[in-house]
Amino acid sequence: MFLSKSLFQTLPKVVAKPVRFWDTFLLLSALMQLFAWYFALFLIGADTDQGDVYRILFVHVSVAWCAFFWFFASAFFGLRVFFQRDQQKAKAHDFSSHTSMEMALVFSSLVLMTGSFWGRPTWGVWWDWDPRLTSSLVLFLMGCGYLLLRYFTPQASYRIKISAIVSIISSINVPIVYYSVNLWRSVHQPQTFVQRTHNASGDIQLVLLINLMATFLLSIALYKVRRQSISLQETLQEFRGYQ
Amino acid sequence: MISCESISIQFGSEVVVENLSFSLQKGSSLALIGPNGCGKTSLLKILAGLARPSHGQVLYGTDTKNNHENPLQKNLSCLYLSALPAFFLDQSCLENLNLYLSCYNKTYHIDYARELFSKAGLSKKMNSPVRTLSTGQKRKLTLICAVLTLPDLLLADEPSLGLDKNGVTFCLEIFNKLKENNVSFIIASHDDVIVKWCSDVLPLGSFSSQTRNAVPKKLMAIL
Amino acid sequence: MNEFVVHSQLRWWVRSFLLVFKSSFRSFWIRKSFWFGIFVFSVCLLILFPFALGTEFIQKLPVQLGCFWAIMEFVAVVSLGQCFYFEYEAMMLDVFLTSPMPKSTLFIAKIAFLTVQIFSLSLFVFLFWSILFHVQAIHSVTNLVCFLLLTFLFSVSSASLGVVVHGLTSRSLAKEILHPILFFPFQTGVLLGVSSLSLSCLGFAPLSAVWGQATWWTLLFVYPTIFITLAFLLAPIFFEE
Amino acid sequence: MSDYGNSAWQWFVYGSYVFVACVVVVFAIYALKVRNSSLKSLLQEGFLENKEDQ
Repeated sequence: MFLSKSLFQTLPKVVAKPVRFWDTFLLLSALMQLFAWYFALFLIGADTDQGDVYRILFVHVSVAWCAFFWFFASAFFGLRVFFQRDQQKAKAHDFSSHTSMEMALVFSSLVLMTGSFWGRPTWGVWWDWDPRLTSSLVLFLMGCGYLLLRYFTPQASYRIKISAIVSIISSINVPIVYYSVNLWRSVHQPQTFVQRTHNASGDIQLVLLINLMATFLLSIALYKVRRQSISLQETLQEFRGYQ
Repeated sequence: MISCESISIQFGSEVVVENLSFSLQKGSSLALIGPNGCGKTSLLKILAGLARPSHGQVLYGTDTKNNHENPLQKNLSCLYLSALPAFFLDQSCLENLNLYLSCYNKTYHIDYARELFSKAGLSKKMNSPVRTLSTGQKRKLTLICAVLTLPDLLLADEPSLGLDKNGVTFCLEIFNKLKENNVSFIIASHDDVIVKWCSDVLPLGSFSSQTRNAVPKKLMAIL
Repeated sequence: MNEFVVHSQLRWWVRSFLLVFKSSFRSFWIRKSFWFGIFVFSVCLLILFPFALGTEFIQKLPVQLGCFWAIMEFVAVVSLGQCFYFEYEAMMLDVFLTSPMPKSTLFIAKIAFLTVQIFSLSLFVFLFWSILFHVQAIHSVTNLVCFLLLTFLFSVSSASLGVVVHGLTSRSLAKEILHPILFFPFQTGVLLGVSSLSLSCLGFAPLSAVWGQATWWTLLFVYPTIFITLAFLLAPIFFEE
Repeated sequence: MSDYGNSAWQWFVYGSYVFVACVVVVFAIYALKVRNSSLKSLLQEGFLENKEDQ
């Protein structure tokens, strides 16, 4: 789809088929996401106490779920890199771990942005030390640490192992941070800010579910396309001798 | 003593050594020769357990029955003399010697060490920091450490680098003394004297194959 | 593994642990200026915070404790900077790794050595901090013991985390940038625990702190054990070529 | 719940949706560009011939 026709013809079948399939999947999930956003923005009524600002909830929560999912997916692939005897498969799992960490990074930056966009009108402050927001900030920092470590290790065989280790340790650290920030907040500032909409009525939950599904499918499509680009790029560099 | 099965060393996609297999009996010595960049040092590092080959495995062990991949399990003590002598530069020669020996859980008699130092011409420098030694003298100090630790396997990378005339004779003398104690050697060297001294020779130049220039079908499927 | 082999293996492990511990102490003792340099750096930080925050603002206990833990964090990162420095400089790592010593002793001994170094530094920082910041909260021995236990736990967890991070980045470039970036996010849990515990330890204890204390202590004990076992398990991988 | 300046809510709501859309689109375009360029150079340098698997 996004590939020039001439280039597409010369590709071997094994590579051409997934490229075409995931391009179409990307388009379809993008359309579905647009539809879900349209649904969230215009088709359901305003909230009783927050007015129309609460609509950011749909995009914020769905992006947050994707961020945490891809983060733990990176740790999962990191584990598989360790238990894989075959060199080629270990390299493939390393590509997946790298891609899912990049996805986690992109989505956690989105969580931070939409979180502050939502905090400004409702609580009058750009940033709030809410356990969820703080742990996604720490997640973002660990993602940057992971990518920098990968970027600064030229040796492929060593890079694969330590990236797997860093992704596993970071996934251990996120619950610790969430738990300790939760505890820390209860000591310092008792909950002054209003909790999120607990009394979510039926149609809000339905729209939220649709949004979650749409964003998740979009992230899967993005993951696969990015996974192809990373594996092709690293194979190319390996065969050019950059290791 | 040590045997490798179809070892291959790869720098990125360039295969430097392709399925090399050899085994070394106790007490024998092997010289690795070949042009620069044919993987002598990386092979030595793999045999020392510092690095891992991209394919194949290295087995340590007196008899082939209970071979182990890791030298430690067979408590086989192997000493790796790298191209650059490794010492704490601020500590004196004796302290470094003690450190080497305590790593290998060996003790030594001070007179024997003094005699070795005087033979190597370092008797004045015994208590001065290693920083004041020249490269040749540092090389002799590594040889003295080797002869005092008496490892089962000695891996030496260019042992005669930077040694003058009587330095080389001192090095051969040390090697002969080690050979009497049934120590096996693997030496990477360009010095003909050392290569002639070793019992057999392994030219590494012939094992490198031209680079694979196509992505294997299996890898493409995973892309 | 009959009993004799296990016993001798254990003795051999402890012997090589002491060997690496002594050797890092000896190379540290020869370059004592490293320790003194870090101490002077911490005194500079001790001056920096009052100048930045204003002297009347640092009378309040939470601010004083915050400054102390921030200074300790930087002292930990700087003293961890030269964690394998002597071995790298002298290329002695290859000798340690090829010798029949178990590889994990190298890292566990380094953790122990760095804990002692960070803890000794924290004692001096604590002394000057209580003088410069007019800290009145340390009025009973139990306060003092609790506070020192907290600094010890902080030193153990930062040392173990630092050694794991150094092992991971042993083959990478730009280590100076990578170490703080990988160190601080993993340290957040400990920092939160230590700061809120020291707050409730020294008397400024709101009601819910008592409940919080038990969980913080478990976090502070669990955290170093995680990273020490990680250093133990990952030892063969760390310095591989 | 006082009125938090709800009059300007459109900025924040539409802003966040547009921001998320832009970031996702930029990331997709970047990934696709990298993939296509590396595919093209892999082909040019002859790494993807249908040779038998070595």
